[in-house]
Amino acid sequence: MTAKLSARKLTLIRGESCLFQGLEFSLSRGELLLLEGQNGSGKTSLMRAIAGMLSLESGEIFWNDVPVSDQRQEFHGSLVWLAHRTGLKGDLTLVENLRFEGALRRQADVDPATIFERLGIARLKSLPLRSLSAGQQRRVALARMMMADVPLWLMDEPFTNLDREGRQLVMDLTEEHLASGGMCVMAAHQDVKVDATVIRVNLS
Amino acid sequence: MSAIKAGQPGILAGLLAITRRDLLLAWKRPGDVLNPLFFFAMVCTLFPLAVGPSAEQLTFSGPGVLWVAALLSTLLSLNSLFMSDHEDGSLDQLLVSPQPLPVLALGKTLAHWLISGFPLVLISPLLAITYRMPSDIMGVLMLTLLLGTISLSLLGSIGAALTVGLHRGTALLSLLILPLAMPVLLLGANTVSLAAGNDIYSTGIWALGAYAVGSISLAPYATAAALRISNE
Amino acid sequence: MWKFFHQLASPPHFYRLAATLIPWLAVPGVLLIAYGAYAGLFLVSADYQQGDAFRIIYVHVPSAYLSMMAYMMMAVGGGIGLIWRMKLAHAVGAAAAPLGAAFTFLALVTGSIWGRPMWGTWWEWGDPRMTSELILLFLYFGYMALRSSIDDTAKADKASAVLALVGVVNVVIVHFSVEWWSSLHQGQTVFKKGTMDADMRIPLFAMLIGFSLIFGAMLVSRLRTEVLFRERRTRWVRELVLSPEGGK
Amino acid sequence: MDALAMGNYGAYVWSCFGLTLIVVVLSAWRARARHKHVYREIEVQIKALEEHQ
Repeated sequence: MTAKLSARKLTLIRGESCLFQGLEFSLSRGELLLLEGQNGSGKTSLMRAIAGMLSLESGEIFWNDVPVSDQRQEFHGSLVWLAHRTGLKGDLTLVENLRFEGALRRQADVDPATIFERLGIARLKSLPLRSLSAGQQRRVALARMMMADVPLWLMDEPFTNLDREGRQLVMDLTEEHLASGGMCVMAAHQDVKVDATVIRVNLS
Repeated sequence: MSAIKAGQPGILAGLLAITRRDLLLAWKRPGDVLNPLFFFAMVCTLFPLAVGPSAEQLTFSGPGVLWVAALLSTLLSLNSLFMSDHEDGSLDQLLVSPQPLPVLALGKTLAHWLISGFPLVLISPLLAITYRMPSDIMGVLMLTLLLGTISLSLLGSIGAALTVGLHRGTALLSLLILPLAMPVLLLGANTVSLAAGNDIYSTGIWALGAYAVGSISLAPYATAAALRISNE
Repeated sequence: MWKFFHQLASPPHFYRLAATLIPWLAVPGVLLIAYGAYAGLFLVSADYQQGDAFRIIYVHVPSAYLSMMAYMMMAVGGGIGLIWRMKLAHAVGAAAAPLGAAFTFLALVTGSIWGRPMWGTWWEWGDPRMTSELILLFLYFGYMALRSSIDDTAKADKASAVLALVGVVNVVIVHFSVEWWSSLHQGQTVFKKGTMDADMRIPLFAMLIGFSLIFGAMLVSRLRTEVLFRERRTRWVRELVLSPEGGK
Repeated sequence: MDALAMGNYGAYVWSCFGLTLIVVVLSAWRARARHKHVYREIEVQIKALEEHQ
């Protein structure tokens, strides 16, 4: 079974304005869906709609050709979401935060230490997150994403708060994930150079 | 097609994980735990100051005052149930987690009860003594408060979920939850009064127990639905 | 049949239908109430226990009945709205709440006025129905407060629907717990059921039906306003407003 | 006159009926007024938009 994320005739209305109408896309393993558009064009809303947190005016999102609304839990078990806000607890340490995540979602069979090492956060392990910089917190969120054993990565503006090295790291990680048969949906307003099939959706 | 792939943590693991996380968070901020307790004690102190120290009157109104104070202090602490999760984006993460949302809501409410309702049950005999309530009804008092605060936390979690992210949340939460909580107050306080008057009080205990069971099995679904709506 | 409902749920159809429906509800309603009030006040002979004060039931009972009906409608409307995503059903809740609160208020005040000569007090906590009715009023306040504090209509609809559904379960529990509570404190007996003569009952039925019809007329009228407001950006409203005959 | 006095209960009965009448009429009037208000608001908005174009 090849995993696949597709959307048919999505229309989303927020408040008074129609963000998009009749939007369609289809994403298979190894492909990157890049959402482009200015701020406020509905990238985050589309991401939230894919994650099942916004109700669509009309249309349907499919995971493996089954509507997501019929299999919400299975679908959520196949994705991890790197949101604008990290969604990590500032009072807890890196390890405590990630241990909690591990109890919710299936974890990949990798040693966390190597991931921390690669992200450059290994030495921050026992500090509460609120004492970390915004960039370091972002890296913790990346660690959570890498540790989950899921095919679909939803990444909302993954480059914010990261330096050039960090941005390159995100692109490398994305590339590796795609190469190993994963899928990515990414919202970004900067150009993304990734060696993979890129499907572009412009929301402006 | 298997519903959930092998290796996916089970429901119980999710429930325990979120309960543990919230307890850990409370441990790191003990003020959040102590405030409702102080509030409870203070409301109980206000009453004798207002109506005078007559022993007769205090014994008579003790159950009612303790119960009203317990209700108000639970309400006070409920406001923060989902607030910090909403602010730092954790709520979003919970909503997209593969664990069923009602289970997570139940886990959060359980943690909330353990840090606000349960200590209140434990210190209630101390306050009851100051009200000169007979010592043989302490058991009934604690049992009704135990069952009642569970129900109140669960009911309140629905209100907290409905008002999360709203500006006027606190006042609104009280307005939504107080009428819903009235049966619990009525059952609890009157059962203790009956016990104090050496009447048969088992009906009240059974009713409170039924209410608690009912709210454990139904309230998490309403809370989950409300969370999805509020977080759209 | 299904087609009829489908058309009813379509906003422009409903808007047009509602305008013709209102007088058909209101006129018979007013006539029935006029008859019921006249008969209740003058034709029916006084009750042998309560004297003429019993005539208050001709306004109290219909108000109390509608106060509960309106809450049921909010809950059912909310449930339908949540399950089948029918927007008109959500609008029913928005339209019914203020009306329900008004009738609950009436039931409380008329009950209290009745209680003054009967019990010698304006308010009797021992009466389970009065207490339940008071809690019902608070439930209405909560519902309306929640609705008005959420700006997004779709979100307000769904949140208040959840509250109405939780509340309707609670109303039942309130009823039984208050009954138990008042039995502990030897509550006063209220309007006894089944002791009415037929000639006393007929005006009461007329009042009940008349009140329901008037309530229906007001509900449809409020619903029409809700529909118009919610659809204000649509083409049919634009055409309606710009058309030479306009709308009322 | 006796019919209006209703024993000693006249004041209670009449105030109930009167109050009910007032509340029902007020509710009906408010429903109508709200409709007019909403309609006018929408009308002004739409016509302003129309002239603008």
